[in-house]
Amino acid sequence: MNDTAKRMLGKAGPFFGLILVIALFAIPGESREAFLSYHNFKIILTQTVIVAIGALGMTMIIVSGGIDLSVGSSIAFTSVVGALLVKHGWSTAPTCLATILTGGVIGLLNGTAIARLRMTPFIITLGTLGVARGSAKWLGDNQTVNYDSSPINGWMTTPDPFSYALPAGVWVAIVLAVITSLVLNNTVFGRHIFSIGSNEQTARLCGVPTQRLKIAIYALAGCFFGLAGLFQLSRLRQGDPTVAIGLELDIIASVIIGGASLNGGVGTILGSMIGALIMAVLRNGSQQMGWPTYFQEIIIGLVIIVAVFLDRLRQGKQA
Amino acid sequence: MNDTAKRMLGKAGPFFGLILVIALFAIPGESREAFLSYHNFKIILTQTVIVAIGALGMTMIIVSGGIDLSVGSSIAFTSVVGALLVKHGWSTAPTCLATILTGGVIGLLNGTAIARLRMTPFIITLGTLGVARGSAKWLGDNQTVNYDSSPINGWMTTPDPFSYALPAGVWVAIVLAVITSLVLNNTVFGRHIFSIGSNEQTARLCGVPTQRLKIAIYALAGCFFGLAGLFQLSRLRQGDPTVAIGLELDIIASVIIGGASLNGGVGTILGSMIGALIMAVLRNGSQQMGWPTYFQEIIIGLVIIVAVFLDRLRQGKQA
Amino acid sequence: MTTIAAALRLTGIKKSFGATQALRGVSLEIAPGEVHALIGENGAGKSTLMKILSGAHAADEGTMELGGAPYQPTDPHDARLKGVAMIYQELNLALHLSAQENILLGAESARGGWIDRTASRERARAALALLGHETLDLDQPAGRFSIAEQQVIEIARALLTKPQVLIMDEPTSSLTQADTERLFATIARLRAQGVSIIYISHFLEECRRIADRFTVLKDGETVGAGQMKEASLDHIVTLMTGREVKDLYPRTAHALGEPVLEVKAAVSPLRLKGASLRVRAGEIFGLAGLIGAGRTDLVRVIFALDELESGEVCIVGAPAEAATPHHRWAQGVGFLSENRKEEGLMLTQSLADNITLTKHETFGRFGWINGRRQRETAERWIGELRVKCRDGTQRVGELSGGNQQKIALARLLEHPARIFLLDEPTRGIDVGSKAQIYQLIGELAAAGKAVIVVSSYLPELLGLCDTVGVMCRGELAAVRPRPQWTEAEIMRVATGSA
Amino acid sequence: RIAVIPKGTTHEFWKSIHAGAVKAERELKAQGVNVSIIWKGPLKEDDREQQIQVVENFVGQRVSAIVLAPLDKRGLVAPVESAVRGKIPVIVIDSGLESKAPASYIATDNREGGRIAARELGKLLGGKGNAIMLRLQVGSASTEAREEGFLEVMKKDFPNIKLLSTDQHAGATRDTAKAVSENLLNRFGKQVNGIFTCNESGTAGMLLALRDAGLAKGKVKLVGFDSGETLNAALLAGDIQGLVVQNPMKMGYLGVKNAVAVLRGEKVEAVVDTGVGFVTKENFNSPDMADMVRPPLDKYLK
Ligand SMILES: Nc1ncnc2c1ncn2[C@@H]1O[C@H](COP(=O)(O)OP(=O)(O)OP(=O)(O)O)[C@@H](O)[C@H]1O
Ligand SMILES: Nc1ncnc2c1ncn2[C@@H]1O[C@H](COP(=O)(O)OP(=O)(O)OP(=O)(O)O)[C@@H](O)[C@H]1O
Ligand SMILES: [Mg+2]
Ligand SMILES: [Mg+2]
Repeated sequence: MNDTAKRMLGKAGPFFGLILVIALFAIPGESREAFLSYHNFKIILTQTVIVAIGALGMTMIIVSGGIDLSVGSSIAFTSVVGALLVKHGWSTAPTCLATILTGGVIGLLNGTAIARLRMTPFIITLGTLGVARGSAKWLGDNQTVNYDSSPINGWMTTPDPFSYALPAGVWVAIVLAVITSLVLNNTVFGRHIFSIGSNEQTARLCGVPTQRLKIAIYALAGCFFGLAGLFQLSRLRQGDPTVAIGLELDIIASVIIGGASLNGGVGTILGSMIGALIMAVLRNGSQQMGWPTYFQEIIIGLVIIVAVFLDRLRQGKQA
Repeated sequence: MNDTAKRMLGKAGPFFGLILVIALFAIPGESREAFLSYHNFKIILTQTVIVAIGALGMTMIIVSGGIDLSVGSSIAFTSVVGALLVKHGWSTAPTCLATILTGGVIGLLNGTAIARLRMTPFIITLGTLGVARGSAKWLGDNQTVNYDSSPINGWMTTPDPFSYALPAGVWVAIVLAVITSLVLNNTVFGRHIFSIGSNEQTARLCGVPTQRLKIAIYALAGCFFGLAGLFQLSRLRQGDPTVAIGLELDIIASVIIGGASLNGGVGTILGSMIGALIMAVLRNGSQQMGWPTYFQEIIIGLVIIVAVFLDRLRQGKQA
Repeated sequence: MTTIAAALRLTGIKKSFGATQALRGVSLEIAPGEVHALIGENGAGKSTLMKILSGAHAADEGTMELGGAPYQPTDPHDARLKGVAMIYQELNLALHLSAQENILLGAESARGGWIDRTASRERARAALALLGHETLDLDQPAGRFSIAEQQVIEIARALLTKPQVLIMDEPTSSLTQADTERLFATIARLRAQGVSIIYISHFLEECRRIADRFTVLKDGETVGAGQMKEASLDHIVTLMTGREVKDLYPRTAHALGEPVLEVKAAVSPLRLKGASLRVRAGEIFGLAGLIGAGRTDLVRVIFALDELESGEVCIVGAPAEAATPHHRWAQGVGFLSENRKEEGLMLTQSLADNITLTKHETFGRFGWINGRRQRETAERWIGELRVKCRDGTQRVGELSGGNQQKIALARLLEHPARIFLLDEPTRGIDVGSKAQIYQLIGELAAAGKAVIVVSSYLPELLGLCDTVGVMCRGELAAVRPRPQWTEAEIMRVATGSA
Repeated sequence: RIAVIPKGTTHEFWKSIHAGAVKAERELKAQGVNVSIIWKGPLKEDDREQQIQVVENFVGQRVSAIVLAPLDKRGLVAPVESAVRGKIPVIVIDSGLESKAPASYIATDNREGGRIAARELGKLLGGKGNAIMLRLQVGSASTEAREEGFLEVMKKDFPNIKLLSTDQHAGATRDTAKAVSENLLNRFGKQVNGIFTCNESGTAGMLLALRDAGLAKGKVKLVGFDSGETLNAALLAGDIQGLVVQNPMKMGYLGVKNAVAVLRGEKVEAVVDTGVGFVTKENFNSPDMADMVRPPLDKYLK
């Protein structure tokens, strides 16, 4: 293969799996029209927002060599907090800020425990998973938290469902993805994240303040999770303490499908976003195909493996 | 601290977290008597069997530097297979063998994909998670699989609920734990598992057949998961395709609480068994305390963190 | 001589790791613009002392002064800010990051948090230029470089910031002579600028050449110090080892037999452009060359770790079946990687497990391992190579660098192979133990085994080998019996200036 | 001491059962009977294994009686039979158990509920058009009975109504339900006239999706199951045309009452049907619906 072609493929590369998945649902006849419509892609994008924003934070964490299992619970907790604030009459801006910061505080606690007590992220965040979920139910008094109405409710839809405009949430996710990607690649903070993921020992010896950095990473990622909680609130229009159970696997899977390594040091935002889209397209497409639920599960499992396999093949990376 | 005392503590060490958790529920007055009864420990042991057997296989996988997310689905799948076989009139021994081997085949597929395609275990087994769960529902025709009766039903209870005898499942788990521990520590196979987890490159350079070894590890662990599925069948007395959702987190947590590292090369069977017991005691104890559900979730989360933290402190291991 | 204002003064430093007491009260004083050699056997505590100085470890007891003021770094970052930089003995690179990022790690050029790429590139180039490697591809991930190049990157990193005190822990353990010369020139320049340099090396002649003064450590204590000019090499060795080492290159008589290994026009996708050689039983075959000359590639190809593009590797007397490392061991070929951390040791496992990894099967029956025999074997090697450790159950990761190397070597020597491929076998090993290892290699040859030794340390090759091949830019340029080589001649062929 | 074990704790439905149980407790106490109820659900919602553990743990504690809403008709047979063998009577509420061991079974006739939903939706559609049924989850017995009841009547009484999709599952939470609903509406939104969803979270998810797609306000008729604050409001706003409602308070109340009766050695009815109702915007405020759609939770649970 000549060099330019290779480079072209390299650039288009991350989209490979995604194109494959879309093609899978675009070929057969019956549901094709509905699936390939602009309106359906709008739906898919909207359904991806929460996982995508979660994946932004998770990418930072995984690149740094960590993991956060508490993301689903954090989203539930922050969405309950947001709903309670709206219910108590807070106006929109302070509610948003407080909700995002709530996520940040959970992350801060995770990060502090991980960095200061030097415990494995898996255990700490598994603990937080339980604590945050329990606290969400407690705050919500074991029920969904309902409020009259709030501008937040409109962020995940467009007034006219058939207009070509995209909901605010989609734009927020896109803008944040671009910013996060720039930060990861072009700032000292970003490169230090890669360095502690690649070799924490080295980073420490070279004067990277690893402990503070870890705390910052988890706290910042927590803010992303808080934001995801806010969009979850906007989507359900109520705070639901039982929402997003098991979402951690979806989010982590998106990041890994996007090419990151659980050993740290490798990963891109573009990849993670595509990973999130692959998951969403798979769900959406297989539901529209009218396949039985069990068949959907099987297909989704297989396609995840195949998509990642083809992507690895393309990269010629055999590790 | 003098040396003998230190060594004593070192021996008793792994039990530290467990003792702590038991003490937590033993101190307060009201529920103490019920909690500390022999009968209650019998219940706890029975409730630990499935997670413990899963943790045996998972310990091997994690020590080798891998992970298996599909264990919950595998248990569901094999329990449905077992139920179907009983329903079709197979007798007990062949049913058991076939069920265990079914798990082994799933593991074999996982292992082959991981070793030959060199893909991350996380992705492969995430795929299998979906495929096995979907296939279980498909086999079971979206319902639980019921059969008239089978000797298998009796393995997880004793005829008289208040007798001092332990159910067969508990004995099987104990015997298997002892054997697995011996194999891990004293056989070439076992030491090679540690070697590829500690440094796969080095192991390969030293002539350890890393690929074949990985396949063997996943296949053997799969057999354990099949056995866990059999006990799941015995417990529910039906094949249930929706059982054990999310169990992977419990099982992995047990292994990590037991001192294993997700980076591979470190871990013990004794530790994992104690990890499984800690989880079971926590659930059992907090239910008996009459706390509300949300409070239980919070406490369990906190105690997991504290138990692991104290254990790490004791070991003076700061990494 | 009295120092007027010590740049650095350490008094009564103590440090223990669990039951191991690494330092028992070391004192050290260094003047500005002085090159100070720190000498000692493997496990004497040199690296530990320096890690305390650079903030990587905290001392249990003792005080430190820097430029007259109390000095107590909280972490390496703090130490670096205070003007203490260190090149660590173990390679410390973030393998996923580019060479440039590794050089600048922790000291990035940035404006408001955003990395300034042009400035970064210039600074990285400037640091590399000091070492004569300005052509290194800065955008490659560090993991793609050979060990020697990684060492260069590591040194460049320490030269980047302008330190007051620069600590070098075995910087030349995998450098070739040309690179070493350039490093010495840099050291001389820095000294002239008033930088104090602490230099650790097991190459005593290097220490003699560049150091003003020396301190000898033994078992965590200072056993001697003085002016370098006034001390004889023998005196230092005796201080170090507590005994006299008479012959640094002991030779065991051995005779050459039939050829056992043949390589015909081997070409690899990486650096090997063409090499043909024939090694006979009982022969010690040395491979010399500059960084990246392809020596490592050649032995890796022989061991089937990398695939051949063309050419042939033939192990005489073994069927030409599938070539994998697994089969090579079975065919009686043993290999020691130059990269002990990545490819040589299981750091989380015990000494005994590491030493016996290639032949676990032979320690018991039916797959069950006889742990006692395994430990006995480990203890035997610990004694033979004078490994400083608690016992065979200690984890390898807790040993000093040189002692780790001894364990990696012990595994190979324990394996009943016919052909030994040793890539930089004595990297980081002290003088006394080196002699012991040469002795063992000589005994292997005497027992009719073939040994290929890759080394960047020419005295070692000339002292040990029967035949020496010199590689230049991927080609095996010349193979001659040892008596026909001199250091100058090897360098002439290696640089391709013939 | 009587243990009351629901399937979960977060849905309003279970709160109502809890309220009913407390109501019975207070009444009995007022009569001088010394009862105390222990309310405890499985830690992980909808997890059979967890519920089995809860039952086992209560047997271990030797409570006097157990009132149980089994997550599975077979899976809980073993622990229940073991309890009864240990002389602890068990009253089953809400969903059935395939065993003779329980002293009494108090529940809604779920199949009948599904039938009612089908009749009412059929009426709303005038006997023709296209309909969708959204299932809940694989393995949930009570909702599966509703689904079967619905399909039975649809096939028999309304042959002119075409069922576009009947095999998609809403999943555990409102969010998964919403996503599935959106995807179904994208595919069938132009054709569909009526929808049946078989529990609270599924109805809530479908409601949100209908609103977002501009199909609410009766453009597509929605018949759901169970009531709740959100659903009631939507019913009054005209976004939902009707809800099949059960009487969970009565289940909780009778469950505890019967348990005490069994302990006293009295005879209790083997099967009690607590009845279902169909609530619409029109009859929402009628008194006979009060217990079902506006259970006085605060009175008992505060
Ligand atoms: N992390 C650790 N845990 C336990 N023991 C350690 C650790 N690091 C060093 N030691 C011990 O401290 C002693 C001194 O080690 P150090 O690395 O300072 O030796 P060194 O003089 O640098 O030797 P070398 O020449 O081999 O590099 C050794 O006995 C070593 O085993
Ligand atoms: N662990 C490894 N895995 C794969 N390739 C390697 C490894 N180590 C070195 N290489 C490759 O081998 C080539 C290095 O050349 P080589 O190491 O053979 O030179 P050399 O003459 O041995 O010099 P030196 O070892 O002193 O750098 C490089 O292209 C490098 O990428
Ligand atoms: Mg050292
Ligand atoms: Mg080399």
